[in-house]
Amino acid sequence: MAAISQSDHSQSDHSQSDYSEAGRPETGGPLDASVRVDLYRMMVLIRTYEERIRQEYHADKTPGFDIGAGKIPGEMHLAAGQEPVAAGVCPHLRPSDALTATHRPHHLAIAHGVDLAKMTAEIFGRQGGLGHGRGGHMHLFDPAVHFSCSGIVAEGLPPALGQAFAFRHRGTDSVAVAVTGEGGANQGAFHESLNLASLWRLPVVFVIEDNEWGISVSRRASTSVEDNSLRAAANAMPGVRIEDNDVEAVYRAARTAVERARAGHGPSLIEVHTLRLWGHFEGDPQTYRPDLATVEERDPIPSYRRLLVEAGVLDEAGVERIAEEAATKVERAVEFALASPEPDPSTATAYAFE
Amino acid sequence: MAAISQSDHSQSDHSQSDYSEAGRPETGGPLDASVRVDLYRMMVLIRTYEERIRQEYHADKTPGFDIGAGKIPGEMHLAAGQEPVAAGVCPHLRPSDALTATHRPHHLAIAHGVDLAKMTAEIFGRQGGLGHGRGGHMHLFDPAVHFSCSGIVAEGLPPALGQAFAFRHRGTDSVAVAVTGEGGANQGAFHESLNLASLWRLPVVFVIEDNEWGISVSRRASTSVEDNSLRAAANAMPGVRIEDNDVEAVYRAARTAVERARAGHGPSLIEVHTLRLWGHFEGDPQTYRPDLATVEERDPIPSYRRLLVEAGVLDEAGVERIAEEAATKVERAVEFALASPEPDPSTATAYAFE
Amino acid sequence: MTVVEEPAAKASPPPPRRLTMAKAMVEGIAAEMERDPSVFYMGEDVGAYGGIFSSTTGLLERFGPERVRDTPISETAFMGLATGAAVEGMRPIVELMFADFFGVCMDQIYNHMAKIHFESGGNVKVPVVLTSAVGGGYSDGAQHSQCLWGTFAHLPGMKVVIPSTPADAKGLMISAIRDDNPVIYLFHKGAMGLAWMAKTRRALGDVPSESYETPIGKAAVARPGRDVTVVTVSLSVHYALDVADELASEGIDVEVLDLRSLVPLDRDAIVESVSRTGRLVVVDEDYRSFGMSAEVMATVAERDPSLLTVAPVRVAVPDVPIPYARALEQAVLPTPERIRAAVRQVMG
Amino acid sequence: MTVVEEPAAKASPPPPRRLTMAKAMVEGIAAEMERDPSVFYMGEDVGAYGGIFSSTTGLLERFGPERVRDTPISETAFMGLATGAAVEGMRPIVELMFADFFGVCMDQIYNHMAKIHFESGGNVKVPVVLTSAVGGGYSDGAQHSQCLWGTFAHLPGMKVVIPSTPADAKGLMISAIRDDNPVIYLFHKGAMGLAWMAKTRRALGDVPSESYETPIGKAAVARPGRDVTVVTVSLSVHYALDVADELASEGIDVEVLDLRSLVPLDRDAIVESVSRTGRLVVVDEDYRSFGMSAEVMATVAERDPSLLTVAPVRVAVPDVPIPYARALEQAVLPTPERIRAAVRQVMG
Ligand SMILES: Cc1ncc(C[n+]2csc(CCOP(=O)(O)OP(=O)(O)O)c2C)c(N)n1
Ligand SMILES: Cc1ncc(C[n+]2csc(CCOP(=O)(O)OP(=O)(O)O)c2C)c(N)n1
Ligand SMILES: [Mg+2]
Ligand SMILES: [Mg+2]
Repeated sequence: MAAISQSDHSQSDHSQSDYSEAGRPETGGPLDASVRVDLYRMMVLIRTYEERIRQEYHADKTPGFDIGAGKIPGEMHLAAGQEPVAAGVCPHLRPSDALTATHRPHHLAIAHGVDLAKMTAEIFGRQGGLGHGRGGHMHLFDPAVHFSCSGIVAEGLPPALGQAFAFRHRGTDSVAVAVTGEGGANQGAFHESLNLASLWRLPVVFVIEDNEWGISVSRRASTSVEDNSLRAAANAMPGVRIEDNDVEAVYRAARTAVERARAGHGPSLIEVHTLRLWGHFEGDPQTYRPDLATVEERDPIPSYRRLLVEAGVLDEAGVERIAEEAATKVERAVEFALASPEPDPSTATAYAFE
Repeated sequence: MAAISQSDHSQSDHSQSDYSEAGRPETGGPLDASVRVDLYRMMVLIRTYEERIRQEYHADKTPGFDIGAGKIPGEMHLAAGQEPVAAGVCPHLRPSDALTATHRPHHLAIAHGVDLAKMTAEIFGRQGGLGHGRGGHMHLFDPAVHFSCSGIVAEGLPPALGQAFAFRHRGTDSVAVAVTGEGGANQGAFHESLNLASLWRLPVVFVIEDNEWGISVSRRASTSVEDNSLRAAANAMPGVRIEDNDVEAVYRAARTAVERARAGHGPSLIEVHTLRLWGHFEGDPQTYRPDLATVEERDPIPSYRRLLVEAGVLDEAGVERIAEEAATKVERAVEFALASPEPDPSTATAYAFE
Repeated sequence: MTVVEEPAAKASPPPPRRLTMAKAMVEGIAAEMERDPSVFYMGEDVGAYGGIFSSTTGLLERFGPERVRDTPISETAFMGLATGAAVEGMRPIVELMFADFFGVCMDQIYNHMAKIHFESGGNVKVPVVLTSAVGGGYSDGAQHSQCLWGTFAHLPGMKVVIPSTPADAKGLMISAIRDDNPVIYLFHKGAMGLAWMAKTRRALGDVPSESYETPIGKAAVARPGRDVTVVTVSLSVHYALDVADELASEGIDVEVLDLRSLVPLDRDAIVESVSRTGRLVVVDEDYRSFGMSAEVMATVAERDPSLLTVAPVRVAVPDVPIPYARALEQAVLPTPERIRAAVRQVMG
Repeated sequence: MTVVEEPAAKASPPPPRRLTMAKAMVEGIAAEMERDPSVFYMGEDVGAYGGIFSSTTGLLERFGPERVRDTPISETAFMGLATGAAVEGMRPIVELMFADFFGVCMDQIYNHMAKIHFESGGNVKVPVVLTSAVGGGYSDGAQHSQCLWGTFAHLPGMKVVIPSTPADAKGLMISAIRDDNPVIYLFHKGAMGLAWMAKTRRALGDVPSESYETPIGKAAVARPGRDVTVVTVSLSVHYALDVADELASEGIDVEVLDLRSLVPLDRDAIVESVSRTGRLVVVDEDYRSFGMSAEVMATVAERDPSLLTVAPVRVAVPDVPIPYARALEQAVLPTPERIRAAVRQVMG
């Protein structure tokens, strides 16, 4: 089902003899039906969320488009099409595991169990938000599930190393997942993070969301290698690339990588060839994008739905129910956000220091 | 003679089909006698220079050791033991080719033909120096041979890309050689530079001087991979590692890489396992260094001399003559430096802007 | 972003036209690219996209991909590339998409681009123009809203220019490209006249169609006045002028000094104005402490503290990161309201 | 470098002892590592080497390699690692070998370490101590001699402390480690009392052997005086005191204010002193413009410019990179000679 290319030609690190074993992703039989439904459910929840945010974002920016206006001001990077990454990786994580996401963080936040209401309130810039409206959509911090993100490309990775370091130092088996886009894999922070995590055998799973675009710059125009798993090899860790945005393949690869990290065998890298269904940010005309015509048909959700229905794992009623559940959850989160007060301007300088 | 490990498992870049060919270093028969003598001559010149600088540096810092005192103040990083890198790479370069070196730049500067007198005057902080005493030993710039260096680890690499870019833009076949230590290969700038050079197919040759130490931190404690040629593969360019500080192996590998770059086929990487014969900087107690006892016997110069004498390429008279020539050149350079005036303090802010 | 701006004019239309700052900036770049084949532009999304803030709209179409180059997200590599190309005689313009990203490539900027000329004793020239977008006001959060010109101006080796008008955007760009030193050119997103961002009526301005240089290091008296000197730069110039217009009706005559460049800083212009008005307000969208506002005040004080007849006041971003929520962000920015209050305060 | 310093004292010897700043700093670190298992130290050459400037001598032997960690030359990665570990409740001390290298990791410092607490609305704490060596005077050139505290102090979110005495080196270190905010701790190489570097007699000082905190944000009157206020920090405090001693014999009574921290800045102490003396000299080994010297002057001016009975004077590094040759470097540094001339100037 999933085309998985795997790099096993990397040199093994001095002390990491278990490494080529662990890098081999499981490709065995079908997943449990309940797991598959859960994967689907999560993808639907994410998509429902992103659609709703998109709608709220644009609702009051017209006529014209004023980026600073409306209930949700500022840049807005939505993750529609990239659900398989979040849905596939996060089932292997516990609330005690850390996850650091990028400027495009919602799908990962949702799948890792960030408080949806507070997250939404943060995106709406309200006092009840995760950061009391200080952070915004690119700066979501939920310490309850060790979630964070950053608006600086690839610079979210290094802090994940420190979380992993602290987990290990305390003798827990918690892990940290660190996510970047394929564009970010050309940033120095990416290389340094891989090397250090590998060297110190930190319990980190690096995930690259290859949606083929870094804003308007194609992967081909930004990246010298076809396959970032070679960059895992360049830092003596296993790397796999999943070619077709397949949530089950992501799930399997992440299981292997998370288990490896939990067992104390160090980091691995998973690159997923995913899809940016919409623009880089809302308002992006995407005039630079030649693949626009085929984007819709590559949407990973309808195809997975069909697959599950055909496999008899899900029926129409189930599909319906999942959609409704998602709509309800999202509705509640948006209601919470809208009911939360705007922050008081006289507190603008609060939280400068402890 | 040289143990060469070569990475040929990298994926070929989109448009760089010639790449695995070019990465294969030539391993054929012995070099011309004249070339071999030139290699030896250059190594001796460098060593003579470094020994003299070392002597001048310490001459007037006693009693005790005051780093800021004496004819040559400040940090001093000498390259004794690393002569094979400079001597092996630079014969393939022309004055119109660029070379950027590190905080340990003398050997490369000498081999690339930087004006020895002006360079020495710069190290002595004199008005007649390359930078009129403004730069110092880590900041040698000789535009006549496109030489530069930087005291910031690995950050000398990116400017080399721009030199290569300009050369190509003008339609010349000049190349840029960019040097880092093995410690520097863990810096983000290294990764970004490899990717961009590969992507834009710039005429660059990356050279890593693996002397096993980054100050007191061993290669093993800093670097997750055994072989940085994997990092070439991670950026779709050929990479070779030369295991035994062999000037002839460096010469051959550099020929291949420079030719490749001149021909427009893009960058390559050469890692040389070399030797830091002395401390990181002068004054380094090296108490952290377990291999200290065997350092002397790994000195690349006596062994190469023996080899050439045994091969009949060089006789004792030749050895003597080369030593004398070197001593004379160095003596003249030091004389020039000492004769050059100290810069006038009233001009301390000159050269702020054009 | 949503609206694709028309490419800059090609021939010489009847001078002057009213252009946005973005178009004027592009016109300056295009004129120099036309004139000098060693000029090229490089950065993220500067090609087909035309620059996230329309700093390069139409340039790819006009000059082709060799001279208008999209880069990977590798600021250290491409900043260094600019330096190296400049060392070899080219005249790169290199864009850092947001000034906030300086931290991923600051070593290339201030240890290399800025220092090589000095370290080489003047033997190596580095004629780079580093363009970057600054400023907030549209809820882009703590990592995408900063001005940071104080940071750039503090470190030696680069000029720092900051246009506030379309005419200066063009003239300073041309001067920056022709300058043999590295120059940082900071353009405020809110002053670019972008279709998708709120703007004031001052976003459009007359721009001569011929090529011209605006001198680097000369402040402009954006509005002469007798009572108070408001020293500022960038988008805040627009606000200061608005406030000045309003207060004129109350009989307060405000002089607005647009610094236009922080390095070199036109200290004489500051002192001259304050010596006439005796009252100083500094408006600075950068952080308050250890930055531009203090430098302006110090410039007056060290010349003669008695020039100041009342305590000067700064209107700047307090020393906290820039908050996301609109109400909070507006509370920290130097809004017209805060400028007005400051002017009233020094008027006593 | 050449001389291996003795490890810091283990038990409590009879208080106080005369220690170098390096030893006092290590003593502070060791005391906190002993007390709090979540403290660890990380950086380049901080293990077996003991820190290039003896900032960690003896710590590896005492606390082992898990808590005293050599890193690769990957400042971005290990700065971020410190941030992440702090977020999870550890108390990392992370060393940037020279402050001059900030540019390779500034994003981690000022977009992450410094901002996360604010962006999270106070929900995430980042108790990191970032140590770094600053200063010149021994011909280390333009990339290894800077102070840069103005740069750090301009950007919000981190405290900036700068000890000048051994006692403060210990007390500020303990305070910094216990602080729940990220703190930058800058130590001057020339004040560390290193055996291999020229030093003044002030490099040794009394240091209590027990643990104590030196409050962050409180300036110290290093020498009280009636005639002139010299505001300064770090090694320049030593020079200012030397000059004050000399000038005392000429009947000039100099007050020396050691700021000790730039963030928070003890503005009241500055204003209080100047309101007594009426004369201000700011001595700053960082670059002159847009930095500490201006902030100190602006602090007085915006409180009340008439406190300044004569124009204040700054003694700082002119806005050029720091030259290598000894004579040139000495010409740009705030030497005792330049301080003396400045004091004489304000005395008229
Ligand atoms: C260091 C840095 N450079 C540039 C940017 C501007 N920027 C934001 S997102 C982005 C593209 C990121 O591409 P990718 O990593 O592939 O993630 P994607 O947006 O595709 O999810 C860029 C260039 C930034 N935020 N940080
Ligand atoms: C970015 C940066 N970090 C740290 C340093 C301090 N430093 C100077 S040389 C050096 C070690 C470099 O090791 P390597 O790259 O192997 O070169 P070598 O000294 O062995 O020639 C370090 C850490 C620096 N100059 N720049
Ligand atoms: Mg992408
Ligand atoms: Mg080395």
